[in-house]
Amino acid sequence: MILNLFFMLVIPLLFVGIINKTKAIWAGRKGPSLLQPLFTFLKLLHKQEIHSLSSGHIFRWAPSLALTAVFFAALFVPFGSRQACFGFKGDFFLVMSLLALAKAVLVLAAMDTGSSFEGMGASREISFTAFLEPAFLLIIGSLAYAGGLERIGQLFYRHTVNIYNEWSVIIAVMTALALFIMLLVEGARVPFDDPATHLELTMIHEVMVLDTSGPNLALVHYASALKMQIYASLISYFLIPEGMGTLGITLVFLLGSFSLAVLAGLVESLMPRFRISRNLELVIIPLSVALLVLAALIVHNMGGF
Amino acid sequence: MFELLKARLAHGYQAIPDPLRARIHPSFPGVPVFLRAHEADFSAAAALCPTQAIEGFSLDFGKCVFCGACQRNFPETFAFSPEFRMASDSRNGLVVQWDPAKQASSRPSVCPSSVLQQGFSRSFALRNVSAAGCNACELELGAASNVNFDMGRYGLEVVASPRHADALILTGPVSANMAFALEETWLAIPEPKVLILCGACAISGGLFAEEGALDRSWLTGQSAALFIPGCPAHPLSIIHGLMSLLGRVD
Amino acid sequence: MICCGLILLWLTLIPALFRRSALFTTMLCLASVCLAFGFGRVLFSSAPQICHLQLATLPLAIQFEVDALAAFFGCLFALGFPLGMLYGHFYLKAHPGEGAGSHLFWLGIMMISMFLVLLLRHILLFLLAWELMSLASFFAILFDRNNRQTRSNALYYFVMMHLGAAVLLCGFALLYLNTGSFSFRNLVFAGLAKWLLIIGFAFKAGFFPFYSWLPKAHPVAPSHLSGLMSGLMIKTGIFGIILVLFRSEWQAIELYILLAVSLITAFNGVIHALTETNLKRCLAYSSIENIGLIGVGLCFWQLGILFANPLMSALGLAGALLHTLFHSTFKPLLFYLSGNILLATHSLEIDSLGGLHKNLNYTSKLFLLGSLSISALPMFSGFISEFSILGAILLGFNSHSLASTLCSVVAGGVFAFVSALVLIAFTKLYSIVFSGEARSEAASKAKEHPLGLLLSPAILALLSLVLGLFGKLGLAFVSPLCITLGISQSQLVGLGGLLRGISLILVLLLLVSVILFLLKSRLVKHSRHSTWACGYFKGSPKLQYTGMAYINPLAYFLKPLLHSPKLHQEVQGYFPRELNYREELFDYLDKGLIASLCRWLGKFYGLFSGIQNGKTNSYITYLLLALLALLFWVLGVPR
Amino acid sequence: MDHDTQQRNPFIFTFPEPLPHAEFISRISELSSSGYSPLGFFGTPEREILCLMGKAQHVPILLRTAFPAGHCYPSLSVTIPAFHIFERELWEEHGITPEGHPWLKPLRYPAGSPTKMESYPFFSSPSQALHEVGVGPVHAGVIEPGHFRFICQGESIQHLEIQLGYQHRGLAKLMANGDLRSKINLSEAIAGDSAIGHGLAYCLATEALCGAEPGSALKTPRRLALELERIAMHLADLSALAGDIAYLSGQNFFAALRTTIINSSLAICGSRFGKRWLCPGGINYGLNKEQNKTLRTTLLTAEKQIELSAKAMFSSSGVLNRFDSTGCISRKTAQELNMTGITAKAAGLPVDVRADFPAFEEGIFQAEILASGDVYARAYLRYKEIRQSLQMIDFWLSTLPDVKAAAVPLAKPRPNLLALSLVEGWRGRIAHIVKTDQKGNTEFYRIIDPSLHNWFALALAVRNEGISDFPLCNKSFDLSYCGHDL
Repeated sequence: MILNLFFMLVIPLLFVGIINKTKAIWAGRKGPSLLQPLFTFLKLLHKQEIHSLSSGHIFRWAPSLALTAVFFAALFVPFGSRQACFGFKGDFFLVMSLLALAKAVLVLAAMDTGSSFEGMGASREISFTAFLEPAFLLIIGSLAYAGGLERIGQLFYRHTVNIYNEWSVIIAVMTALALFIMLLVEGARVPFDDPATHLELTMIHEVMVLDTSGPNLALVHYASALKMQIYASLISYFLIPEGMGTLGITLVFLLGSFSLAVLAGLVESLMPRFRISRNLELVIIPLSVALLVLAALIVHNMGGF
Repeated sequence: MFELLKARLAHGYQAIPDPLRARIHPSFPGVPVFLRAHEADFSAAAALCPTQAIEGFSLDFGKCVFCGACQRNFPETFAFSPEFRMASDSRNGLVVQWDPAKQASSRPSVCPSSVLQQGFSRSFALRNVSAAGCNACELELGAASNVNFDMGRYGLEVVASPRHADALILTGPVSANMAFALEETWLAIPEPKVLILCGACAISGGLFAEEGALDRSWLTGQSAALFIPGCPAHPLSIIHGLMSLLGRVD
Repeated sequence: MICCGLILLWLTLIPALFRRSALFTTMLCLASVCLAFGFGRVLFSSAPQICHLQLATLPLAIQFEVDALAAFFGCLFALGFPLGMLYGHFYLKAHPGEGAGSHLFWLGIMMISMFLVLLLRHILLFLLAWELMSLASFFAILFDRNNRQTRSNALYYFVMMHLGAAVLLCGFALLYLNTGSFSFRNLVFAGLAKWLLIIGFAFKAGFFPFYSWLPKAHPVAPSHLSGLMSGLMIKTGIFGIILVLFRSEWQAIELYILLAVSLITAFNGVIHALTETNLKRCLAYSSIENIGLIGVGLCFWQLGILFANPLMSALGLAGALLHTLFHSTFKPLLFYLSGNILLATHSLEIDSLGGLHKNLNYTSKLFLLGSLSISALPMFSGFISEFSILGAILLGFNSHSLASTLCSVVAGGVFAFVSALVLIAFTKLYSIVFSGEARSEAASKAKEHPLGLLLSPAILALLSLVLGLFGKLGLAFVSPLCITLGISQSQLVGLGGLLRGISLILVLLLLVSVILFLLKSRLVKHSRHSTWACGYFKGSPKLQYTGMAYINPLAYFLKPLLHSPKLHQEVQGYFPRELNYREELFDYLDKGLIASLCRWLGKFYGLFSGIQNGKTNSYITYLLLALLALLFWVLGVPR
Repeated sequence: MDHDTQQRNPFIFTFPEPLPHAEFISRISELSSSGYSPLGFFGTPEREILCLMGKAQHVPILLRTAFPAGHCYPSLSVTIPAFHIFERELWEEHGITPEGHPWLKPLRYPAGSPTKMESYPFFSSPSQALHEVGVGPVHAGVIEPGHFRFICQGESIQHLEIQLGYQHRGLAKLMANGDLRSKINLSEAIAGDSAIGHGLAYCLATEALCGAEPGSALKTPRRLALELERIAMHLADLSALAGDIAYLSGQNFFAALRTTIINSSLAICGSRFGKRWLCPGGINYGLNKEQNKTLRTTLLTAEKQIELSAKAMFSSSGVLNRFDSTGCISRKTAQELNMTGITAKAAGLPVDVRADFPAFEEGIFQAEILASGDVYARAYLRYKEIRQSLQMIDFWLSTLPDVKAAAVPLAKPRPNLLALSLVEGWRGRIAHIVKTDQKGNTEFYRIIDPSLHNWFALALAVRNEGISDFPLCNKSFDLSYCGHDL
């Protein structure tokens, strides 16, 4: 429990730091320190806020609610210990909806400023959900299909990758792939979005918060980092064989998360981003992968092959 | 993919090890130095100077465009030391005086800003406003965050939105048509914030000082926290100036 | 109790005739209180109550049967009517239409008939009440009767309802032929009859091929009426469907068909809600989508029974009923508020609104609550029901027949897709209508309304917030009905525990976020300045995203499913003169199928127009022919 | 052409007789129908309209007429779109109305102009479904100011209109008053990113007027400086293009390469932009043997790395996906709008001052061109030009003796002459037009930056593109704001 909370507070910003460091190394520069996102976060807390004259109340409270929603979603996901803080059978829908809630209020806040930039970002960001939510549900579905409807943490933790059982491998590999793509999309990373770009017209997540300033901005940054980390932990819990000690779990979890960060960094280093018009088509990939997994499992269970 | 790897290997590690203590090519015109107080040379140079930077025994390198005319014509009086640490926190700090006592000329200096308390030293976000700059300073400011100078390593970054910024770094001699946008941008930056002038044009109007198409009225009302001279200001000067503003230069 | 309630309801017609709206409303409230109590008692004592009513004039004894099912919906209506009328009272004041005179009367009739539909178990009387309901609502819709659009749409509604009624009639007729009894209190529907009945009720509920009347009727109806209709009246359809489902045997394949229809309904509804540009029509389509979700829940209820999976059926039914309950809170809410917007700006085209959160402060806040609830976000009511339905779906993943697994998978995918699209649709709706700056003169001049027009929306919003935070309450309301419909207590208890846990977490969430917000606003200084516009001089309302633009990335995918004639003129040459872009996304069913159907019918009847040619001799010829035919027939009959 | 006209770039003209306005117009039309394109078209303080028509390998033709009666005349742009920007200029500066001009809007809002910037008459659409996006003048990146007003349908651009003038510094006026020979610093500040290009154009014009002729020993370093600038800025553009599509490798590789190139320019003249390298009459900084050697080795090593990086970038499918057939410009458009430089050459229009109006006699130059006219073409053409320039420089360095800083002394400019100097800057054709009065003082100084013609083409290139591809298209043009606004 304590461990979970601790990691929830520490890891997400570090995760972003590692991604940036990886990019810097590929670029052949020194690059910002691993803790740079943390420094920026702290600095933003020292700033004042400016609220747009066109905006109403939503703009003011949205970031707090968004962060809290993501945070509570994260409470259902194990961060380094065997159990998540909360959990009940079928809690994934709550997690899913909490993430949706966070996204929805941020989108509403963006639209609240009445600027076409924010509108652009909001419409791009919200469009992703249409395909990510079914994908997430089907991933959970396939895991539930394999191992029974369980707590979300358990679903992933319970699924031990047994190399002698090709089905478990199939699930693990493909589901991990799907989740990793979702991580890139939800975290607004290349190739779907470019957090480093300085062009309003091409941004997605950044342009949504173009008007957000000071602590509000800090909260949004942290929320999006935490959201990314949720996916990262889910993936890394695949690698944890059952019956491992808490220490081992923690180690594997940290290792998994950080290597995912490095992986994300490498993707950003090697890939240019897609055209925005193509983005949605490619966001369907996780959905189709999830469907594939499910199909494979069903066929298998029905005694096919 | 294979070409990419080959290119990456050839690319190697490009970042300058320590931008604050880097050595720069001797031909770089940095802080002006008087070798002697020679009446005739000074007056002749004053006549040559395209921006009237030289008057009396002083050279205002907030005005100087580093054309090198004085140096070329009077090499035994004027010299430009290859010294890029030339930013100052006061306008007067940019005026090199002849000090009869030491028989040498003064040096600019920056003391850490009081506006920016803790928290800013490790993370500092800039919002550039190019107001009729000739795009040289803009390019150099961009270069400051490129792979070689890499000011990102210190947590200095240029951000897209003024809402995310801590400082407005102005380049160019504020044309009348840009005056509104400049002020608007300044108002869009949340407190605490500082104003930084980068390049001779921004500091003094440079070559365009007396042109009617400019409107520097807003600027005169403001008190800038940092002046980075140069035409254009060298990336190293920019980085060093910012770092000393943040109190991270010992 | 119920009887006196009904009698009071009858009495309300008197003030209605004399256009005494206030008196009408108060009496209605009284009546509803009685009815609510009566139905509540029945519901929670869960002992069916039967009261005979012997009328000398009629040869048959009118029999009111109040079982749990009727009681449940009775309670919904008894709660919904007074709120609707409370709003309607002030709405009529603010917006007097030509039809105001008879309007109240027809409203009264409509309400009575809706109760009767619930109570009557005698085929003929039931059909009578059903017919009365359609008729009354038709006349009530004809409020702005001078408006041509209103007339044609109302007529469309009337026709559709009668198609439905016809199918229903056939169904009941078949039933009568099979059983020989006019009462369907406790007989099992079977064979073709049950399908006919399902279809008949589907017309009212607005299931897939039969929904096209909603998006026509709602926009032209006065807002309180459209609220009542889509909040409550279509629920009579659900009532009927539950009745049929409960009273008949179902094969798996039949249920799969129903499931498919429900999913299509939901999906089709939401994509139109997403692309609609008219506020009320958008809400109408979202009603269709909600009906679809309820249908899904019901299907899984039956599937659960079929596969002997009690938890699945429990979650399915509870989910469906909860959604029925919630939908009749937030949908009227949204319709009433759209009425407020209409009154304030005289427009429902969302791309011409905007920035209303300044002028219509309370309306905007309530609308926000409504939108969040309908988007099934945690802390708001929609979430609870969808949670339960989705639980049922997921249980289906692990069932043992391939077919049901596949169905559940498809259902799950579509369900998630639909709920995501709803989220998009309603964020769009709120932010285009209320956020940013006004896009039109009218929108910028809008004035907030008196308390009256905000009262019942406020109550409904509060209701849906409370129900969302404390799902247990909703469950407590539906569980008696669940039990009478054959759900075991234990399952419900389990669900209840779950909901209690969830509401605990949600309340915690709310607290934390509020604390965080207060802390921040206490500690952080803030100033206000115009939105960052890249330092350009002044913003123009044109510099804002439009609804069409907001959904543009998705519209690209949905285009194939929509009927979208491009009315588009691109810029020409180096120095263009003009640029006009209009894009409307129509409903294939409406603009495609039904329109062409009408054309064909027109053609068909056209064939006979020659018969009536106004010549006397030709009429005499017809007569002779008829007589001859008769003669032959008579002779032809064997002795 | 009379004998007093210098036959070679920089060109010197004595004033021809002013034509009647009608004939002036008709001459222009027939010239442009015979393949001439306008090099300059503007009003003078002497209340005359001058027009310079140029054609490859031909001596440009100077036409002259008095301001039309009633300050209005039938617009040329209706038939010859190439004139639309010039006529807007004329309208704004001298209030002469070209009747029927399809796009008569303020250009750069000079000091004291009656029109207000905030009330620019944007093209707009009544349709409710369309929204507008206004970007600038303060852009998200570190870029010069300009305002872009898009009319979009969702993500796709229906129309773009560009409002400039924010950079207006009254530079042309400053160039005109005072001694012509002391304007080198100012000319380098016309567009800091092409200091050499504009500086050289200024030097050529001035020397021509002063009748001075720097020896060929001084010419080669100048050409070298020009090509060095071309290489550096093309590398900067390739880097920025890669950056716009988040192609980290290309972005950093090319940025590093640019640094090495401009640092070698710093090693010579002390400025990374080659400022203060040139001076009217010669050069301020020489190139001795070991400077020559170091520069040569630097460029050779750079060349290898450029090869590698470019290969990697232009073979990456992701990059090609973004570049290919984005922001297309047809050859026809390029010709009709009198486009110059990379953008025109990438559309298959072989316009290059180095080939058409050679200022330096030795050597035959062949301009690189590509046909497709999209972002890919503009990017790849930059790479090809870099290679070309590198080869030229290498050749010159190999033959170059030890060059000392030197300058021929400049006499006072000769009176009553008009000088036209053309330089192929890295952006395209730079034209400087200077006129001296009876006393040999500057009467007016016109600067025509390639951007002046090409900005409008950018607006056309992005029609019906995704709005998120605009920055990419913009960067692939990489036009100068201050060069346009002056």
